Amino acid sequence: MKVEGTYTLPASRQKVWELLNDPKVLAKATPGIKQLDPLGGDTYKATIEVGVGPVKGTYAGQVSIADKVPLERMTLKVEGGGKPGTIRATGELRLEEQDGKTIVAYTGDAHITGLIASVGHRLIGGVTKQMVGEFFKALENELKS
Amino acid sequence: MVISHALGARIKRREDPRLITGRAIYVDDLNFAGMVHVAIVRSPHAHATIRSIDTTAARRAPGVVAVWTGEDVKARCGPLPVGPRIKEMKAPKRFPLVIDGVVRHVGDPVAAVVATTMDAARDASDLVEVDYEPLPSVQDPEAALEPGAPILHQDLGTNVCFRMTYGGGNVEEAFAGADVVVKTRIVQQRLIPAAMETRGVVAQYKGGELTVWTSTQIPHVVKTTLAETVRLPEHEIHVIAPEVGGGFGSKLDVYGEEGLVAALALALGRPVKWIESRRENFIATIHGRGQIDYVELAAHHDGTVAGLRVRAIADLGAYSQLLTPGVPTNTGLMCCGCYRIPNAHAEVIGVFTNRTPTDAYRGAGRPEATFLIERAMDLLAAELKMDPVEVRRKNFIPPAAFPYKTPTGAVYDSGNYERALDKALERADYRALRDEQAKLRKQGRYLGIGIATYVEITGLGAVAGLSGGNWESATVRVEPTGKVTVLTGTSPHGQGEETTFAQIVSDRLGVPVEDVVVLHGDTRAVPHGVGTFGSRTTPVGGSAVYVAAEKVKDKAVQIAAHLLEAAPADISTDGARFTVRGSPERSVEFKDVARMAYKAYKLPAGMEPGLDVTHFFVPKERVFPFGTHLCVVEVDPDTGEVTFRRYIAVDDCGNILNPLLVAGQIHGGIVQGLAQAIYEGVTYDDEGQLLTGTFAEYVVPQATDVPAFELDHTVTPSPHNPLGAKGVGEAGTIGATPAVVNAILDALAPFGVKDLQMPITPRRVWEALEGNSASR
Amino acid sequence: MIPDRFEYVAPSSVAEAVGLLQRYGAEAKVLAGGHSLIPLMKLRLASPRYLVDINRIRGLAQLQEDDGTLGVGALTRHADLETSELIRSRYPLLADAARVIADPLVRNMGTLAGSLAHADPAGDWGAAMLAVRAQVVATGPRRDRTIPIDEFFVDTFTTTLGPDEIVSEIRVPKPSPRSGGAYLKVERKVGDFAIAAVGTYVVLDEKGACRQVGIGLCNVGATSLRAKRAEETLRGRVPDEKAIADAARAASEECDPASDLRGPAEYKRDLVRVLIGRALRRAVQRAKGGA
Amino acid sequence: MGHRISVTINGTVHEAEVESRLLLVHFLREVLGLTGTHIGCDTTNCGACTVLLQGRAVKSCTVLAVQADGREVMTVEGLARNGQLHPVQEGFFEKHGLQCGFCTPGMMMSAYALLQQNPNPSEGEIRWGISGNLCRCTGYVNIVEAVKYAAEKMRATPAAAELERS
Repeated sequence: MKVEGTYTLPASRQKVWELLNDPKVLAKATPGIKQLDPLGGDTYKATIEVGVGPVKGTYAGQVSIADKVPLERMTLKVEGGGKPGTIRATGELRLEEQDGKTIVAYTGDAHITGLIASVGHRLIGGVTKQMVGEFFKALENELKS
Repeated sequence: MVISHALGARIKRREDPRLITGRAIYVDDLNFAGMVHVAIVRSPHAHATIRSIDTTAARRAPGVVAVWTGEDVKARCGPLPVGPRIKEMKAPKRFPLVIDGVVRHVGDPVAAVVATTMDAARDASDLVEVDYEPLPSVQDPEAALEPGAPILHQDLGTNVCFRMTYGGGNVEEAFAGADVVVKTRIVQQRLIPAAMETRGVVAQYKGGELTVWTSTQIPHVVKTTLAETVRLPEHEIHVIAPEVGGGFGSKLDVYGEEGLVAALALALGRPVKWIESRRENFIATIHGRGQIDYVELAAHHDGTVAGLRVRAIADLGAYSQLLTPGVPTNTGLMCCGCYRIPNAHAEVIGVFTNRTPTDAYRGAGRPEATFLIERAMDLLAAELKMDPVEVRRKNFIPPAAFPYKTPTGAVYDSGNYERALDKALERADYRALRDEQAKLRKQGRYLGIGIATYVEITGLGAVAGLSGGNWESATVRVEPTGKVTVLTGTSPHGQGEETTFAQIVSDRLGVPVEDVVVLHGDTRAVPHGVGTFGSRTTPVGGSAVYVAAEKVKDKAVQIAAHLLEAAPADISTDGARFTVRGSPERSVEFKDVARMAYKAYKLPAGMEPGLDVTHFFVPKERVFPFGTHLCVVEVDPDTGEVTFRRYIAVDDCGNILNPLLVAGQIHGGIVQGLAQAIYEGVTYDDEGQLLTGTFAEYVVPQATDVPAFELDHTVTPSPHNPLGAKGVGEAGTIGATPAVVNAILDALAPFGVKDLQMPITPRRVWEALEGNSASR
Repeated sequence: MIPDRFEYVAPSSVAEAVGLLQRYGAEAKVLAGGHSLIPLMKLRLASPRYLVDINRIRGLAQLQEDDGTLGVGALTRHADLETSELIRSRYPLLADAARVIADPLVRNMGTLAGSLAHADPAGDWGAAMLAVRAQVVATGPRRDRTIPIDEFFVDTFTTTLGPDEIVSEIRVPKPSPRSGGAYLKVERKVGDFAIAAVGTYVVLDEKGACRQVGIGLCNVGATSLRAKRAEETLRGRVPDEKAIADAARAASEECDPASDLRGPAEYKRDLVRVLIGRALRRAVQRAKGGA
Repeated sequence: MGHRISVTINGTVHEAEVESRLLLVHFLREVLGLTGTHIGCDTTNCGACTVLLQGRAVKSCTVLAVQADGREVMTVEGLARNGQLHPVQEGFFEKHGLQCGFCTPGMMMSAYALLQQNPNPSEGEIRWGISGNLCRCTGYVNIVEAVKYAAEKMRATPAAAELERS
């Protein structure tokens, strides 16, 4: 399941970069993250609760940041496993500043196994899009606060 | 055509009363005191190493009596059978649970949780913690052939299970000298058999006997092979196929769960039950088809076919099951279809992929063969601007040429392909249909007429992977009161043998059908047999009954003659009574002959008592049913939807024993075939996750999605069995897929669409027309 | 396939049901027809701790007109709408939609209200209700709230309904004179979720121009969608072939389908165009007194 | 958390203590031993488990047993009365409307419900009426014929047939 798009954040690239590298912000902005504990480096142990309406699942896993080029790009990786199967998602974020705003171009790929893959296939695309939207909206709220 | 008072008659099924009142007993209906239930933990990955399995929490869960992993299986079980031996075939061993720490498809069984209730087993199965290290997987069989592709079975060192070639003549020369060559690449997509009853096993070890109730088409084979898997002498194993809710080949297999449940029953000393969920059924029961075919057909300007070249790459999935390699090799054997093709070459390659194993599904290799040749014939017709009917007529094997040996090695017994075609055309009023098509096209409506002529092979028997050759057993036992018990080695699951075999006995012995009972599916009650598959029931199983009944009759005549003090040659019988010819007063009733056979004080010298014959029937050769299917569809070019207008099937299955049941087989077969054409298809994502994992996403047609069918027959009896029957279980499926696809492509011809990937869903039609200005 | 454990409560009044929802909050789910919820529970994709069964509450299964609206109760089943003479004769869009929801067995249990509350973008009622501009009556601890359908859907499986509210009624405006509607669906087989489906509702003025237009789209976005631009395109115009084609094109542009097993996004967009054209023609024909 | 329920099944009242999560189909099959109702899927698609609840055909795999408390349920075991087949059963028998028989009980319950609502259905209406039930064997042709047969038979002797059977 692939997603891509851009999102414009009303802040400088420096500011956005800092936010993206702040585990507290990451924990708050990434949909479903209930807990994020540092494991060293840019890797965190995560408890992820994904809830879409009545469909809820808890996944235990890791969130990590890789391929960092400061102010330019980074890759966000989320991996987790739970009763309904496993989730493995990577999102590459590229930052570009324009008129004091930052345009984040993202490409993401999510792999889902187990029950969700076979039962929820028709909804995965929409839900992924929805979550990406929530992520950026939360970042935007962070900027405002 | 009525052959006798019993054969050829429309007799209602004798199995129906229990089925329509809810009294039939399927595996899931069995319950025993102290019974425990199994839930199986399956791999969510297509390919992964198991780092560890932690069963601690599951073992502690309420109601749990055992949790098994591969280690337990390694200690207690032998391997499962892995298919007919083909020359230089490489097949990995398989076991009831994964024992080598590598899972190779989504659904591979990793652990088994046993608990006192179904709910407790299900709850505890969630607590088994399996730590997987995912490995790169390979989904596409062509990709699996590439160097550097992930290898499923490291010890084999290759993903190639086997390579077989078929053919004769000089193909290179034929192509070089041909006027036209048409080529196509065909993907015959995977299908899910989806019998309405999922699989299920109940096992109990009691008094030194292991009894296994399993939803199977081959109880005798299960018994023999279980002996090795659970390490018990075969005579201590009793296998029962109770009421079986459909199979279509998916239960023509020996599955790990049969071994697992049996081994658990032995180990726990309690009755054990496992019922497959539908979700498991989609990932753990075999899939069908799964073949990529490169087809080239060379011909002359007048439409005469000069040569055929086929390269078939079969997606076997992760393991070789009981008959896995036997399916695509059928395609190689049968790819010349109804046509006299002097030069043909077929290469069949079986390849392992990280998917659910494939095996025999209704037709098993013949639908694939028919589809590829029938599509190629339509492509040729289009290329030569000939009517598809004429191209076929031009190349049919003529009636006088039978028995006919194809270059791929099949020997067709008998046939009159043109007669079936003509009957279908006449019934459809083909000319008028073409006129209507032309008229509608002017109004922007797209009618399509599709024709498929097929020949298939039936009466297949057990190849080397099974317990014997191409035979079937039958016992006809006349009880002392003259009632008859028939035991058959076939094991029906909807085919109606209890009725047709009673008809055969009634025909031979003259007893009323109501006086005959047919027993099956119980290895303690029935002599060793083979099973029900490959449309073999009537030609092989029925013939066994026929010959056994004949032998009974011969003996009865001898006894009657002895009682009447006449020569056997002078005895005539109407079934109820034996009479000395010319002396109607000298007669004895059938039931008295039966009684005397057992009283045994007045038998001809040297004759054994009893009136009970077991016969193992071996057909001389295989038999080849054929026919023509004609389908009329209308395609909505804007939405891509296909609507059925008419469907005509003319099938020749030799002599028909019960037209009611034959029609039923054809109806059901057609629906499965047309479903492949436009509805059903397995979809995996590129990591091997099954996306069509439920009936919500895997589109099995409902009553509203299919038309009514117009059936007709020609009758060309087979010379190879006493019934002259050819078998009809798969014919509908074989004829339907190409007929429907040819019809849709005929409808889309004005748009220049030549080929479409099955299933031809609305989106695929739309995609084909997309960018074509004529459609906008 | 057995659900996780949960506690079942069957209140006998709406007030009691609301009280239970207040007490259990997000841990509770309302059980009406249950044909979206129970399948999810059997797969254990949903595991609510409390199930509040409203089926024992009397007086929630109405289907009648009064005060200018058609009232559809929280327990009025799809089949009730499908077989109702009132619906058949006066609400053609609803009658069309009721016939194509799932299968007859599901229609015997499933409810319009529950379907809206579940907010599956593939739910047919969402698109139908958007087209006819229905209102959702939500009963909570305080006064009943009437939520215009346009404000009801938030996202996939998400509505503006509070955790302590239940949908007690759906109100559909009575058909105006010279009005007509239609619902069209393309599906892979009967009973399937739509590849795409559309609901159209038009009211013509004396001159035959569209005084009012309602267009709802099913399964081409994260929620049921209203095709606002398509509606605007048509409003005030005589629905001739050109106007209909313009509206159809607008709808295909404004929907937001995802690519999946049912087809690529482009196909779904084009299907919306084709279906809107057909459904508008039928709605107009019906508005003019045709069948 | 047990619930004491009382359900009238095929005219007989059954009382039992059940867990909330027990599905009606499991109540029928496991608790009461009425195994004529089958389970063919786990996603409410196949209709093998169809029974009548308060006279309406429903998928008993998607109804909780507690929901049936105080209600009337009819299963395939309740079709025949006093050993006499119901016309729907007769139709399936006469017209070869079944092969493996697994979908048959559910299919017959749907057909029964359809004929209660529409005593004279067209072929299209029959197909529509049974479109919640999957059959993998028959291709539906003979099921349609079976329902037509039953409809005719029920129309010919409606009251008499019911009286005789009751």
